Amino acid sequence: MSGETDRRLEALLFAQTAPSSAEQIALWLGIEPDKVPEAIAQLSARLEQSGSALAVHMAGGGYLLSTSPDLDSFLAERLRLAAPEPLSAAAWEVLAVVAYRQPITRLEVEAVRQVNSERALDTLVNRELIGQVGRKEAPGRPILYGTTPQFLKEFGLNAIEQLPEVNFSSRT
Amino acid sequence: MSGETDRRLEALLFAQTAPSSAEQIALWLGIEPDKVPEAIAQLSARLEQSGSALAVHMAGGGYLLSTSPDLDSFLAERLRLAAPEPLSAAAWEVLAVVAYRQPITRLEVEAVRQVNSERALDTLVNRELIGQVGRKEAPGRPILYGTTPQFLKEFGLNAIEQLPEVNFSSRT
Amino acid sequence: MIPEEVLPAERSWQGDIQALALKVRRSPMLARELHLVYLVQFVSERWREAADLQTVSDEAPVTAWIIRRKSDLVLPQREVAGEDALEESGADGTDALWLAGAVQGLQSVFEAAQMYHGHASHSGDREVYHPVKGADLLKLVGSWPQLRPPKPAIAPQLVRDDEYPLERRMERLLSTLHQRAGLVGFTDVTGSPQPGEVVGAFLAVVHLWHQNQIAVHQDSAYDEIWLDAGGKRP
Repeated sequence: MSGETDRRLEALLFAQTAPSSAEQIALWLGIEPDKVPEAIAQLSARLEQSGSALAVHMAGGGYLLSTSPDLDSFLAERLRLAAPEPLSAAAWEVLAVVAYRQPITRLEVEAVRQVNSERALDTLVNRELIGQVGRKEAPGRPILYGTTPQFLKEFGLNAIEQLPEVNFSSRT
Repeated sequence: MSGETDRRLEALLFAQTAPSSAEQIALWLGIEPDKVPEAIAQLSARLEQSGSALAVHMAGGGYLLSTSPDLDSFLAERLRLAAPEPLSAAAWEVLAVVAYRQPITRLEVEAVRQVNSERALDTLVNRELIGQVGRKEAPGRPILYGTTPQFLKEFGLNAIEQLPEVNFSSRT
Repeated sequence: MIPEEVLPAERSWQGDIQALALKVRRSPMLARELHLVYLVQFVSERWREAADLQTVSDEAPVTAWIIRRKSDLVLPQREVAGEDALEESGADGTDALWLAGAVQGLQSVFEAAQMYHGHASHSGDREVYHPVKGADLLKLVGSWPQLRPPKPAIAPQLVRDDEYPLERRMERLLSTLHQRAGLVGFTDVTGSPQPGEVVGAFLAVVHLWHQNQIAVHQDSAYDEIWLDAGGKRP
């Protein structure tokens, strides 16, 4: 990989505010999509070696140029970066159930939580973290919920399979 | 000037949308304003030495991190290339309904799909595949959706009449 | 017209609620910046001034939707009221344990993701058209919703013409108000307490108010509505 490709990749990513897919990067650089991870690795290495404040971050199935995580607290303090509004404990619970058990109906969510979860589901749909993904073939054809691409982006995941495995015993 | 100040300066400039004044930068970094040019020079030197695609520019009486001028023509040409993006299953369904039943309102789409279709319609409007073609003379004057010229181009059609004939009522 | 500060970042809105809603849909964070007071004022004025109420009839619900979006973004997400416990259904402690672990896992992922700060665009993203991946006619045809359960048929109902149309209600109401000087209570002019009559009278009041023929006062919610045709007498 030439140094020029490397610079071009950095410039292209710099010009974006949302993650770019491997296909998109391949098209921009005129290379095969399967060469993209290599190009990304090379850029990441150069950034790290040169002591850059920037790093390539994978999120929502794409690549994003962002600041290094170690600068987070400094930036948050100096720039007074507005953190997203925190979710309520109820919304966190519902989100966890939907994320790990999707696709899932409201009744199934409630069976896990043992409390009425309609409002929390509503909030999460409005925050675009979950959405309707279909209807269950059951009486009344209840709505099935699942996570959205926005969820992957906000949680820095490429695929839902990257969620950490749930460890039952750690909290007992 | 420590390497840490240098990294912090880079991260701060990266996070800005407009040029930052020397006073502002001094305040962020906790240094004297007259030390700012020195910090900028050090960052610029590091960027250049490491073969970065980025450089610090003076603009509007402030400092701005942006791509090197030598990459301008490359970026202008390449950023216009857009990779194909997939549609969700829901969006495909809604597109089929709109294509065959246009002009059609959201409620009519939902009557066919039996599921809320607001977001899928929005996606298709944003992707320029469907658009508002009018208002229905009914209570609330709901929006009527239809396919766009872009839709025809995308599916290789000259006119909407060229859609393959399908008898949907027999498919239930 | 709306003061400019309503949309510091979005000057191109120009008083079109539907266009604003579309923008909020595209970038939900925009809702954070909206000044709701002006938005509500704007919609009320539109409703008051529009010649044809139908043209503005969907602006109020759309505005309500925008307000909901903003409140979801800016109000702290407190514990949801009305999360009633469901009746005992024999769940053991496993679910609660699993749930705690799942929430913890999700929160750790979220915290890690929030440590990255992306680049704010200098020039504003130019909209680039992205072609559809796998655009194909067969795929389109095959996407027709397969599952169409029979809809419960709505029994046909006989609807009769209103024997007492709105125009006549308005005339009658106006002449009643002109006969009686000063304020007249709404309940005095409704006639029969039948719901249809009350609704009809209320619609007549709304239209007369809309046409600036009468003034309407109400001290607080659910209080008597006072009607006044003073100063407008022929």
